[in-house]
Amino acid sequence: MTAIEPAPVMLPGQDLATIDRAVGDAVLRPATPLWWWGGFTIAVAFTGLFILAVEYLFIAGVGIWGIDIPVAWGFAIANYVWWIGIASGGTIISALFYLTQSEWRSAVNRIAESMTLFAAAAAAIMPILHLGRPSFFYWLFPIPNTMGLWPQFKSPLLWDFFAILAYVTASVLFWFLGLLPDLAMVRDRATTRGSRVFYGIAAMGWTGSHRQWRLHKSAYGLLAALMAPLVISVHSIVGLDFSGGLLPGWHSTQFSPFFVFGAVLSGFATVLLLVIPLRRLYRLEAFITQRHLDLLVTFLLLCSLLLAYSYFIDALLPFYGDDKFERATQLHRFTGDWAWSYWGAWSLNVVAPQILWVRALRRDWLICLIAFGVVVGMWLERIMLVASSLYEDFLPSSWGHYVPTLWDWLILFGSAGMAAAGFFLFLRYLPVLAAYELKEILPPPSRHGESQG
Amino acid sequence: MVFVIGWVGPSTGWATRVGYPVNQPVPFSHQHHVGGLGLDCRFCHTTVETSATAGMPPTYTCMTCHSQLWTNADVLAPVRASLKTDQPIEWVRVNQLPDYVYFNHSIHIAKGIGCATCHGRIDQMPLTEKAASLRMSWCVDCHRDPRPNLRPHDAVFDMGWQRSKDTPSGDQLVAQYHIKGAAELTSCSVCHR
Amino acid sequence: MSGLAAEFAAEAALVEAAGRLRQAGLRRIEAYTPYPVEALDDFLPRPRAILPVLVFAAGILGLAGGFLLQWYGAAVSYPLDIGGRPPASWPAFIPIAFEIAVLGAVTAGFIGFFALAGLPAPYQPIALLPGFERASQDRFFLVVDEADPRFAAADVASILGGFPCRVVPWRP
Amino acid sequence: MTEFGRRHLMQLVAASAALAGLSGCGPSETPEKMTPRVDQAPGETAGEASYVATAVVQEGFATGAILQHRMARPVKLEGNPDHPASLGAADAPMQGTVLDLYDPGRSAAVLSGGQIADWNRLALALAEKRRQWSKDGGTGLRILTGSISSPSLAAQLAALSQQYPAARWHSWEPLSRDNVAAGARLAFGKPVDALPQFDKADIVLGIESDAISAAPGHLAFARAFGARRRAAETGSGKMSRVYAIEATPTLLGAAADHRFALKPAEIELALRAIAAAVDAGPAEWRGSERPGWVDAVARDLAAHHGAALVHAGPEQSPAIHALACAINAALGAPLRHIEPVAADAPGLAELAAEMHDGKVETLLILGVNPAYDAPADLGFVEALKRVALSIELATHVDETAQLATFHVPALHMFEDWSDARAFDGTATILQPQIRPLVPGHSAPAMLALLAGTQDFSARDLVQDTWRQRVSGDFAAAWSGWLRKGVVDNTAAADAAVTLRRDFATALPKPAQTASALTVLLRPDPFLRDGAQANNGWLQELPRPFTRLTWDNAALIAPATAGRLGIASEELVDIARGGGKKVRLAAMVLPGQAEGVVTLSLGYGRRAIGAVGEGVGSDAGVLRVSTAPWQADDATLHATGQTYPLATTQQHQTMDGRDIVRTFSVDDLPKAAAAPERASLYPPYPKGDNAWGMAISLGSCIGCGACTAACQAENNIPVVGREQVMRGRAMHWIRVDRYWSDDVANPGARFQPVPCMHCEDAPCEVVCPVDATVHDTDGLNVMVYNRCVGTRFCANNCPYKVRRFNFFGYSGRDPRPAMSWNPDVTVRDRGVMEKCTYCIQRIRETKIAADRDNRPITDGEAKTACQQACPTEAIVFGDLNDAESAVRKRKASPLDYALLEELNTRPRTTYAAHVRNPNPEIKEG
Repeated sequence: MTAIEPAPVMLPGQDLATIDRAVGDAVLRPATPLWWWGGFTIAVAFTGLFILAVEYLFIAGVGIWGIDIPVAWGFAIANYVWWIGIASGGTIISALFYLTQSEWRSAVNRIAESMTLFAAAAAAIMPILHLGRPSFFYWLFPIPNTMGLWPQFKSPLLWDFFAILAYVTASVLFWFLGLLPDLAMVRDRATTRGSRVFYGIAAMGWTGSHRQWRLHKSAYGLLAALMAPLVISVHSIVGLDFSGGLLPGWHSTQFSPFFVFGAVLSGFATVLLLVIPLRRLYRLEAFITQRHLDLLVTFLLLCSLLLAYSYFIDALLPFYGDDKFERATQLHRFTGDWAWSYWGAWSLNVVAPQILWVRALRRDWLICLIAFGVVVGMWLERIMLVASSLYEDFLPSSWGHYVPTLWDWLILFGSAGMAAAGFFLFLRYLPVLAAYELKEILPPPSRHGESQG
Repeated sequence: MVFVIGWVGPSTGWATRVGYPVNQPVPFSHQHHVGGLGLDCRFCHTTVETSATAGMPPTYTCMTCHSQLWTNADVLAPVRASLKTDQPIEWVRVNQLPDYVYFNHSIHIAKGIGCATCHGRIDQMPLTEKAASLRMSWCVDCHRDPRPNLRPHDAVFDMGWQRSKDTPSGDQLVAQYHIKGAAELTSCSVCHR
Repeated sequence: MSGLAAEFAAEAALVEAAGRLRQAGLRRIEAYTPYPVEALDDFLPRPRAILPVLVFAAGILGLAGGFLLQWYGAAVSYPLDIGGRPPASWPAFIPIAFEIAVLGAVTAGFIGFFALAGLPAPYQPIALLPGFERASQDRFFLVVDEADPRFAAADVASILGGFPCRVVPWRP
Repeated sequence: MTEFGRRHLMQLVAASAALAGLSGCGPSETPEKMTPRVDQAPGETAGEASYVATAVVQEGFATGAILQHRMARPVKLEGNPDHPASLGAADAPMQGTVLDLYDPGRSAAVLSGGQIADWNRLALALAEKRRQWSKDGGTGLRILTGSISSPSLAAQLAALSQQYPAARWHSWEPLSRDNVAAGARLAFGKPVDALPQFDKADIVLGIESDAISAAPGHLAFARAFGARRRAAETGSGKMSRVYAIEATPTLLGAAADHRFALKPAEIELALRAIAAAVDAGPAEWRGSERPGWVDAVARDLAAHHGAALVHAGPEQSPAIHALACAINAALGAPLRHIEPVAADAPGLAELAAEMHDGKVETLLILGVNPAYDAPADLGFVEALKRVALSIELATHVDETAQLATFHVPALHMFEDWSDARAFDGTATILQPQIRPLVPGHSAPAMLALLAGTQDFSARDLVQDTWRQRVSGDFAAAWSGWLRKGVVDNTAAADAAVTLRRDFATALPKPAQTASALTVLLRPDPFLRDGAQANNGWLQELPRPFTRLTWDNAALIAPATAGRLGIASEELVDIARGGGKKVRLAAMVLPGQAEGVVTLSLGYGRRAIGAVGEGVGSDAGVLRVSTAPWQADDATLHATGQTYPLATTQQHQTMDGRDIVRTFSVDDLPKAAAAPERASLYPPYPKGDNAWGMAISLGSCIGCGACTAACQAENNIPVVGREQVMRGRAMHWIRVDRYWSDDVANPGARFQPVPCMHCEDAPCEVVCPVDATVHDTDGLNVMVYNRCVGTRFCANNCPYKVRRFNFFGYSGRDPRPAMSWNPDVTVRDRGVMEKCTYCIQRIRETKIAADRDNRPITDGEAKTACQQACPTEAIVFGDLNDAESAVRKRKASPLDYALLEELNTRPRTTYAAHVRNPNPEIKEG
């Protein structure tokens, strides 16, 4: 761990009531803060753009994008991998650190999981948009049909389809399970009839009886234990989407771990990017303390180094082996059309974060900046992997170029807007911290409400 | 129950149009011409043994008889009009395959598949209707194991033909016709190009 | 159930009280707390943990089903020559089988939880207990069922009287 | 409540699945109609193809063709194996004629002054004229046609000149071979056509020769040429050695073992030196400072007396042709000399002069377009204004149509009776393939109108012309000619030629033009003179060397470009002297001679139709009647602007990769038992046939006929310039062109790349929906209707042969529905497609064979590319058949699989390129 004498996970002076006030009232307060409206409006605007772009895509076809032969994959795939990567970071925080029983997790897991949810949703749309004939995407389901045909189970794309299916479903269930007791808390604090009904239904009649708690703990533990391997598998399979192919620069045995490292890195970065402003806006400094930031930063650095290792191996192996195509592709990555994306990934994902080793520099704004850099850098890495292997492969005669169009960019930013809009709704209408878990980690003496009287 | 609709629905007659007679410019009755008069299929569908398509009779074929019979029946007005104006009669397709499916009549006839196997008891249809779903799964069923549907050559055009104990067995016919194995017959390229 | 309910302000007292009631031989006790209190496990009735079994079973089922599905589809129902690869190549079936297994297990865990916890059930009689809305926030409730053979209102009341809590008889 | 909750959830899940099941499975939309004929047409079977012989006439010469008909409409043109000019092959422009037939841009109405006019107005006007001509013998009547080899048309013209002695017939062929005739006159004192016999030629010297690319009979020449280039590979006979001297790349130059890029002026000097060396000219011709190779080449030629020949392209000066004749004479070259096939007539210059002088009152323009392609100095457009009544017959409302008094829509050559002769004189009867699609008229009909013939019938005309030429049963002979597509023994007899004694002295002194920049004006490989500019197939067919589509460019040698500081895609202005300038993009092309810029004719059409108008720029404005092929006093100015060119190949060399293998004929690889490649996968149960293809790189000349044939056969849509630039061309078989790394004098290597039909296909494994799989014949089949468009297969194809419908290209394609091949699915938006080895032809053959329980004979199933290939470089067949041609080809030690280290086990393999260099020559 980084800290010499670790900052506390929760600042002193908290008790059950203060937690409820901090978490519950944020949801129930009648007035919606201005910053929320501002952010939400922008997000919705971008969602509008997204819908527009998708409409036109369905009308005109994928030809509106920059893709061509040889670069038949473009933004849609890069966005997909990018989003799913961001999502998995959230799951790691909530699931993996639950299993390791890290107390600090309790303050950030709800934010992380929700982020996961909307990122995964954004990711899940991309492959469908990517299809030449999106209306037939359901042919990937192994359902009985009038053609008597089945999907092709040996295709990495189909593996991926099942992975994303499992992952999105599981994430929703896991998220809701954790939300349940807090929904009950909000229900019981609710004053207006509307919110009573809404949260009443949402809480599904949770009473907090010891029996329920026991079941809840066991169920939550089991799901967490399943989510952890699931998220690893999902991104490993995403890696196989590429290494399943024989293209130089794709056909690599290390892609699965490589992709997971990157995924977790982008996940941590995104969580930081969300947590730092939120603790201010929601006055959550007491619960999300410097300790959390330190830990998140530490993991960010860890992943960044792991990724550096992958980048290094990826760049080294072609020259270690004797595959001339691999070598050529690697050189294209260094110097070709898309070299900027390659070096961008290096500098934003590997070089820049290292600044944060200096604890003195861990200012919120700098952390945010670097985290944002990582998020961008990871997207660069994805598009680099997609484009730079495709536009120059085996036969020089069929080498080509890849120039994204306006519609490519609209899809990218639009999807971000859509995910953001969802996240804003979560911020407004659902408890942003796992209140019951915070109560659990209160020091025993302060595990009480206001004294009676 | 929605599952049931989702999965059974496509196979219902409503979806496949099996058993739904189609309105034609001339209410031509196979029942009368085939069942009643005992015309052979090939009298009108002349290319069924040689070509991919069975062939639709030109107006002249109708007129071989109807220049003598029912010369002023109202139902035949379109036929006479066709001859007069030299405009073809536009029949409505009953057994419609998608454009990306390439069905060849001649090979099925050559390999001993009876007309009735796919077109049903045409000789009992006052108005022609679809007799089989023509779904891919339906085609593939027979391509996997054609034996139950194989007939001796002389029975191919026989509407009412039934297997009897002295008909050669499916396996014998497969051998006789040199019919290829399921793997080859269920290759995509057999029907799709 | 109905009987005596006690409302505590702090976890410690609740746990202690539960302990005393248990000593007094009372079995049918239920606690309502804003967060899981593991200490209560020793004093309160413990249902047998079938959820893990359920989840495990579902997982295995998913795994087997996944393999079966793929094997049947690729090798039995419509075997096709895919790039010269054998139709039933089990290594290629692993990822999907695994995903189906996990999906099955997670869903089973989720549904299993609600089923065993008797949820969703919007009507909870206990919620009628005055002040119970704080059970999910900063109050701790202990309810002793009068159906308990050892239940005697006076004794229970006296035991609970020894703690900083508000005791109320409770009928739904 | 809770119950509802659960059930509701279930229903949501179910509903989505249900939708999945339902969608697209309801009752089919509007049912199709079936329209049988009223009366059955003879010899027509619904659902089966029928084949009718005819010929395609290009620049006056006939090439035999067979049209594949579906329900009595032609959908595909194939070469006629019985025709000497085709031998079964068909070049791209020929195949394009089918698309021309269906061109929606065809003119369909008589026009006068741009307005739709009544045919009777024209008829009356001519009736008036006829009365006058019958008095004055046709004074002021002029007829302008292209080069004509049609006996019946010639007869008609002869009859007309009988009727109107004062009338004159002129002929104008923008791509004339006048220089060839002039050269022959210089050498032999009379014009003759010389037909090279490459099958007998051990040594070939091409002077910017078009013998295998465009000359009349080039398909036949290419066949013989290719056979000799393949000799080493088949082990049959001796491989020929080819030299090329040229200023701009030609296909023969690309195939040459030694290629020397010289400026036009230097070419004549070199040839004089060679002539002298082989005793075909005075010794002083040898010149003092000549490159070393000249003597070596001369020695090689001389050493192969009777088996060495020289062939020069039609754009070369008469002097060069004369020299070629002399050298050939000296070498006893394997040539056939025959009387000129095309009828001779005064040219356009004389006509223009008369028009300027106002001597022309009535001008009938038949199927030529001088307003577009007449040399600038003739001022034809102004001259035409001085003609009282000008009538133009053309298939499109072209540049001339807009100036002529009357424009008459012409019938396509497949729409009426006619006849024409091939390069060797062999005649063919052109029979109508389809009832006219537009209310048009034919050239004979127009001439008949002049003559005042009542109820004229082209059929009668042609029959009458030929009736005199047969003794005995004409009807039988006639039907025989029609069936065969050839009129028996009409080939021209040999013409005896002797070299003029005064030949050497009569030869004009070589022009000593020391110009910094010479502009060559050359026909476009596919558009030729631009008459087919409205043809999307030809516009989008990549040019052999530039891989350029939808544009012409100023082709400049790297060195010259460097000197002038010009880069590719930079717009330049090129002018002749002070004359009109043409603006077009520069393109740096290896193989160009230093200081030489080549421009393609046939572009910049101002009027022809939506497809062709404004494509490229009209280099024709630089032509003058005295020097139609070349401008020595040319100037070039960079404009500083750039203009993107739609090329289909971005990278021009092999980067040292093992792609096109090349061997010298002296050290060929030894036949070695190829080790069976190891594979983890168990062998698959295979069907009766195992289809495979072998492509001989040694005999591929890069003409692009295969690509054109594939496009026509497989309903491949035209995507347009903008989409080609975005890397979305749809051709299923592309011809890659690599420059060998020798920068100084690079050789071009052509490599046709169709789908390899890999046995362990990488594309199939990654498809999630079984849309591309193997069938039991080992074909890698693409099931369009199953494709959802993930495009992973395209990524994973190492050969990049897969094409994707990024838009609904087929829907955008202007060609009418009736012109598509009904045997091939027209692909929809969002699906992948690729070469299928012409699965439709394979299935047709298999079904036919299976129907009568017989095995398939070798060559029964031909792919379209194989069928069209002039050099038989492509061979396709059943690998299970030990006797099949493809098996024999693959047995050659030169046979190799592209990228075989990937172990994809392609069914398509290549025979390495073999060169036969002259050890005495180092350079070139």
